Amino acid sequence: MSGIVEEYTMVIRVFDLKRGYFRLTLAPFSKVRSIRPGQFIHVKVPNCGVYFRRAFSVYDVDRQNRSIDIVFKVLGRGTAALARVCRGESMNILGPLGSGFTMPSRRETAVLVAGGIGMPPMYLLARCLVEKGFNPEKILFFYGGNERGDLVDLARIRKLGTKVIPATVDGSYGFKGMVTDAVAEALAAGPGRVRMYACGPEPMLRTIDEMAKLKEIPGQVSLEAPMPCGIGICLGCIKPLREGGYTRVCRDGPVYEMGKVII
Amino acid sequence: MSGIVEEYTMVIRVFDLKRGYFRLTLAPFSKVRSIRPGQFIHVKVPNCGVYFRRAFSVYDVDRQNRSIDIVFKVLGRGTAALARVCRGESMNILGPLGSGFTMPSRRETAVLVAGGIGMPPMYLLARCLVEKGFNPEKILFFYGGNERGDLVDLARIRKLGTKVIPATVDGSYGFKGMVTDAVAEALAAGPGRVRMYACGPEPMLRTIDEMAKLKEIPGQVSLEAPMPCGIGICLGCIKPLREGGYTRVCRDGPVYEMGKVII
Amino acid sequence: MTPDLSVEIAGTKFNNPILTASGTCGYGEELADVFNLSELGGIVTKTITLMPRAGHPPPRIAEASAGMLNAIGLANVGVDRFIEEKLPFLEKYDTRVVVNIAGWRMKDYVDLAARLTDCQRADMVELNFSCPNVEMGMEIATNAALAEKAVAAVKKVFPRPVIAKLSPNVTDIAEIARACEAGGADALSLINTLVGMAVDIETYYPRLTNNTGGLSGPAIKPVALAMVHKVYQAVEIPIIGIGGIADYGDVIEFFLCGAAAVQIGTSLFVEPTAPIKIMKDLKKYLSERGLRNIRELTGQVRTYQ
Amino acid sequence: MTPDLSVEIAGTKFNNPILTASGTCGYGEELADVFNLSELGGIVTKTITLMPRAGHPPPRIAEASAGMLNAIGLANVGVDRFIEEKLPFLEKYDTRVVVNIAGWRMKDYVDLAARLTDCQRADMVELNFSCPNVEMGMEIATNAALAEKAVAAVKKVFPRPVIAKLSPNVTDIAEIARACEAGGADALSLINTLVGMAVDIETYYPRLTNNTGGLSGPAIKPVALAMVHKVYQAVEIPIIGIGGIADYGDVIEFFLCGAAAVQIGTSLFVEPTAPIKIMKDLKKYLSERGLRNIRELTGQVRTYQ
Ligand SMILES: Cc1cc2nc3c(=O)[nH]c(=O)nc-3n(C[C@H](O)[C@H](O)[C@H](O)COP(=O)(O)OP(=O)(O)OC[C@H]3O[C@@H](n4cnc5c(N)ncnc54)[C@H](O)[C@@H]3O)c2cc1C
Ligand SMILES: Cc1cc2nc3c(=O)[nH]c(=O)nc-3n(C[C@H](O)[C@H](O)[C@H](O)COP(=O)(O)OP(=O)(O)OC[C@H]3O[C@@H](n4cnc5c(N)ncnc54)[C@H](O)[C@@H]3O)c2cc1C
Ligand SMILES: Cc1cc2nc3c(=O)[nH]c(=O)nc-3n(C[C@H](O)[C@H](O)[C@H](O)COP(=O)(O)O)c2cc1C
Ligand SMILES: Cc1cc2nc3c(=O)[nH]c(=O)nc-3n(C[C@H](O)[C@H](O)[C@H](O)COP(=O)(O)O)c2cc1C
Ligand code: FES
Ligand code: FES
Repeated sequence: MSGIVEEYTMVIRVFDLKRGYFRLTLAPFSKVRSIRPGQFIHVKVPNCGVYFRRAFSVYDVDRQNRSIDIVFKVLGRGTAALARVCRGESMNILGPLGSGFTMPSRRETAVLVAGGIGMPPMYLLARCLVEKGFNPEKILFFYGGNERGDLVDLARIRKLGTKVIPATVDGSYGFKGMVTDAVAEALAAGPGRVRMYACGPEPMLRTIDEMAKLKEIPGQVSLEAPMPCGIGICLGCIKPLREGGYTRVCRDGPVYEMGKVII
Repeated sequence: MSGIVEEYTMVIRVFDLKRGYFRLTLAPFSKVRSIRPGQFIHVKVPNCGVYFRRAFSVYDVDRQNRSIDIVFKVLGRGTAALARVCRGESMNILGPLGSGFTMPSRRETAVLVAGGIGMPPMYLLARCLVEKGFNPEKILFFYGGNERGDLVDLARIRKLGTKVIPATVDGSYGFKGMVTDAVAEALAAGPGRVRMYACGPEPMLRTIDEMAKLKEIPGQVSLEAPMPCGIGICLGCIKPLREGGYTRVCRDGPVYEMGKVII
Repeated sequence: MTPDLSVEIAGTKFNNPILTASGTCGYGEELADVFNLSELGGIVTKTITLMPRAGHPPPRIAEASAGMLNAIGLANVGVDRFIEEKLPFLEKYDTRVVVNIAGWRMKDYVDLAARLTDCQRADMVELNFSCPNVEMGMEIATNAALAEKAVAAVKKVFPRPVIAKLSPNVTDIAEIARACEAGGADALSLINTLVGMAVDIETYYPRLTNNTGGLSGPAIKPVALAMVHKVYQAVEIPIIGIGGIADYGDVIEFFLCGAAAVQIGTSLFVEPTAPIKIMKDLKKYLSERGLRNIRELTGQVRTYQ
Repeated sequence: MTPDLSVEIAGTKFNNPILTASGTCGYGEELADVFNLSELGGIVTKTITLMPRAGHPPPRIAEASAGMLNAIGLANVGVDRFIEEKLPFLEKYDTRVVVNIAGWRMKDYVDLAARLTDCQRADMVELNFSCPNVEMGMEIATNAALAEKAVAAVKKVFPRPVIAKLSPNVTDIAEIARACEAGGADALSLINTLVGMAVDIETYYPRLTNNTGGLSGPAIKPVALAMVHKVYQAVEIPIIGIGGIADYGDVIEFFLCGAAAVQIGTSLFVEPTAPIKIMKDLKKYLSERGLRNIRELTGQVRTYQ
């Protein structure tokens, strides 16, 4: 038993990060200690009439308080309802789910690429690396969005001591352009032996995946798919594998080695 | 056009009356001036997954603030969700619906009989009578429940200046016994020319209806039925008429002359 | 330029594609207290039978997940009072009136249609085939040969368009649809309710005195869409889509699957002004996409392969 | 005294009446991460075919009102890998294993059942008839004669109980049920999914690459209850109720309508621990009412008249 639990947690805090982004703290979650970066929880959005749960990467954990943080953007009905939950409200969550990232070796530079709402698992990965004694200087945290407002909790990420390279398509903050261009530029400058980690919209992941292949850089991507069950029993969240057949993103992923999945 | 509107109002206040009873203030409602005692509103309970609206008698109105008050008891899923709404939340209501009470003549004593959650329309009736200059001394407000906790907002009712006769089955407050027994006792004492008004659980209404017939006392009862639409188009809320056939409680009622409906 | 919502069915123009479904809007009087009926493309009146009917005893409606069950039992005033008392009320509105009729034998349908022939306010009739047929012992709705005969018989006496309303409780709705078309139906409307049941676990009694009832509301929308799509490929006559429509998106889905107009039923109970809101949202949807009229959406679903 | 939840179907005892439905619990491995499979009355494995199948390309699941649509396309590892890799995993659990099988010709079912004959862990087989039959050009599920023949053929080769799983997409499910009984089925399970569809109004593409899919979840519960009730009156063999079960109340409803056991499908996706919670609540319901076992509830609905 890998120990997935379905539990009622309480909404400890709903923090409005502005421009449609929210941070939510839930506690207590009994499995908080076993969560690895890249894993996600499946949330029963209370009282909103959507039928399926909604998946959210774990953004942060507090082992002391047994709390989990997620960051989400209001997109549709589920996330809209989630933004309206009140402190103290009860919330059923299922987790921890999916595979996590594998750690880089000490000799590698960890290039983390977060696109938009793909930031949360990258943050948790960075935090865990730092906590495990990985040199923060050797973590490059690329964080891209369309505009400044898409880059949330920047101060918090910087606090980890990692190098944060923001990128905005409209140039309103940091590197002007696609975050993948920023990554390409940095790689060209040659930060030595590199391992890449990426989470974000599909086009970004596709580019990163190709870049990794071209430059023979190892690493992992965290994918997304609509997830009815989150535990591997519905066969709904599939993506085609390069070797043929399908993979269930919820259980076989969401973290995959570069090149494994046809994105 | 009798002018039924479907409108978004805001939750101004949720007041916990204890023991599962709540008072809710909603505003602004454009038709607040046309509401008559006995009428009800049909409430789309936000975000609770129940499909139909839920009906609630108008308990009070504030013409200045264009607000409506309802009092409800948590019974099932709909009312449970209603008890959880937050101040400022938007709420869709449909109304005003149904027929109202017809007023007594000045020479009559108005005997109002409220059983449990049948109190709200009785309160509004009493208030309107007093406002219209009807002598409060000639309004007997019987209010029955199983125990003290079922009699909510007593102070508020008393403020109208009417005679309030509480009755509890367990004798924990006021008359000990069924409210109908209290009424029978009072009528036996002979308060002269009487008109009765009643709202409450079916067994109570049945007794009042029979009492009215026996003593040839005119008056009206306000009935309840599950109400899918509230406006008369679904034919779901029917009760059999003494004269044969069915009546739609939502539109032909909920207020009926004594003896008209087979309760 | 505001997009054109008007549609044409069997040569008859409707100001817009939103009709209210039979049995969910009475004869129009009550909804007229909520909005101006002229805003509707049409109103399909509660099923009329030859004789007045009180309907089943209560309870005859039960709440369900994303929908409801009903077994009203065709309560209605009967055709005579309908023509005398109900139809005149609709005179003053600029909307199409479709009169839904039902009977227990073929002749009932013919007699009803004949009685309505001179009522010019009855723009069309819609045949509700979901009653057990006393002659044949089954629903006309589930038997292609019976349905074809019934449509043909009504067509002989009724000079204006005839709509056959199809039941979803069949193995192959396309077969029934083709039979109705062969019988001369000018249009088809679908779907009627799915047979369903619910039981009170405290009393062990069914939640409807009729034991079973018809399931309607958003719960049945996917079933209705699949059937409209299937029937669209089987017939040439226009289809009026029905089943769980609650917002403009649902209307677009029905059009894409093949509907030329739609009826809104159960949603009226929960949101009586739904048709008005839907109309507004439809216009917005169309104009945001530069679509000039809603008609061009009919059947445009891009099915795979 | 805690009430007895055990039931017996075709001479086989189940510790409790809660099975997980085919296609909604894989081969058990994933759910075993969430709770102990021995808590289940039984597990019905994902439909197995002779050859492995990847299934339809994505998207093959869509959300609906109080339910969902799926067109997985019978993705499965094939009978060989199933027997070698999947069945052994279930050895260690004290629960019944029902192996659901499907094919495109009569012979497929027979071959599959024959392959499973020696697998003692396969307590029963369940026949999924909802694939188009390549020989006859229609679903066995919708044709009584085909269904009877298929059941009889499987019965000849499989020595343990055979369950026929019925589709709701038929005019008269009782007719198919009687045919399966005549063919020798030891039990019936119903219902499978209702055919449904959904369309993306931005892209005009169906929400499933298969265009249509099967509707499941609470939305279909009333339909399932009506069918169980109808079939209960038509046959003598036990019925396993399926369709939208989400809580103990739903289980009681199915029992009252005639079920001797139930399967939980879609609810597992939303609440994987639902079976455990339901079991607890069932015991509470029974003991509060002084009922000694759940079996006595089967068919106890007090239908009107
Ligand atoms: C592993 C994983 C991690 C994620 N992490 C985050 C995160 O950290 N922050 C964040 O903001 N977002 C995250 N998401 C995305 C998040 O789940 C979506 O934003 C959310 O599902 C959108 O839901 P909605 O109800 O707001 O939108 P809707 O518009 O209601 O849903 C969008 C569409 O997807 C469908 N859909 C939604 N959820 C499901 C489901 N569970 N199964 C099947 N179909 C579905 C709906 O039917 C609809 O068609 C993650 C997704 C995955 C798979
Ligand atoms: C005219 C009128 C005035 C009322 N005034 C008050 C009042 O002032 N205060 C108060 O506390 N209560 C009042 N009620 C009763 C109130 O509407 C019920 O308490 C409420 O419907 C119970 O809802 P629930 O969701 O909590 O319970 P549930 O258990 O969810 O509902 C009880 C049962 O009734 C069914 N049901 C509920 N509502 C409907 C409906 N609209 N149509 C069909 N079936 C339905 C449900 O399916 C369920 O089976 C009034 C009812 C009517 C008809
Ligand atoms: C309460 C109720 C009564 C109905 N009565 C009739 C009727 O008299 N005749 C008819 O043809 N259909 C009747 N129907 C079916 C509807 O017209 C419609 O076909 C069905 O409800 C599906 O649409 P909906 O989901 O939008 O309600 C009735 C439906 C409901 C809910
Ligand atoms: C995703 C999914 C896959 C399914 N796959 C199968 C299957 O392979 N074989 C089968 O007989 N039924 C299959 N079913 C049908 C279920 O077993 C069940 O009959 C149906 O979903 C109704 O029950 P529910 O509402 O509890 O889900 C599937 C259902 C779903 C939702
Ligand atoms: S979400 Fe169900 S298998 Fe992945
Ligand atoms: S509630 Fe629909 S007719 Fe009364």
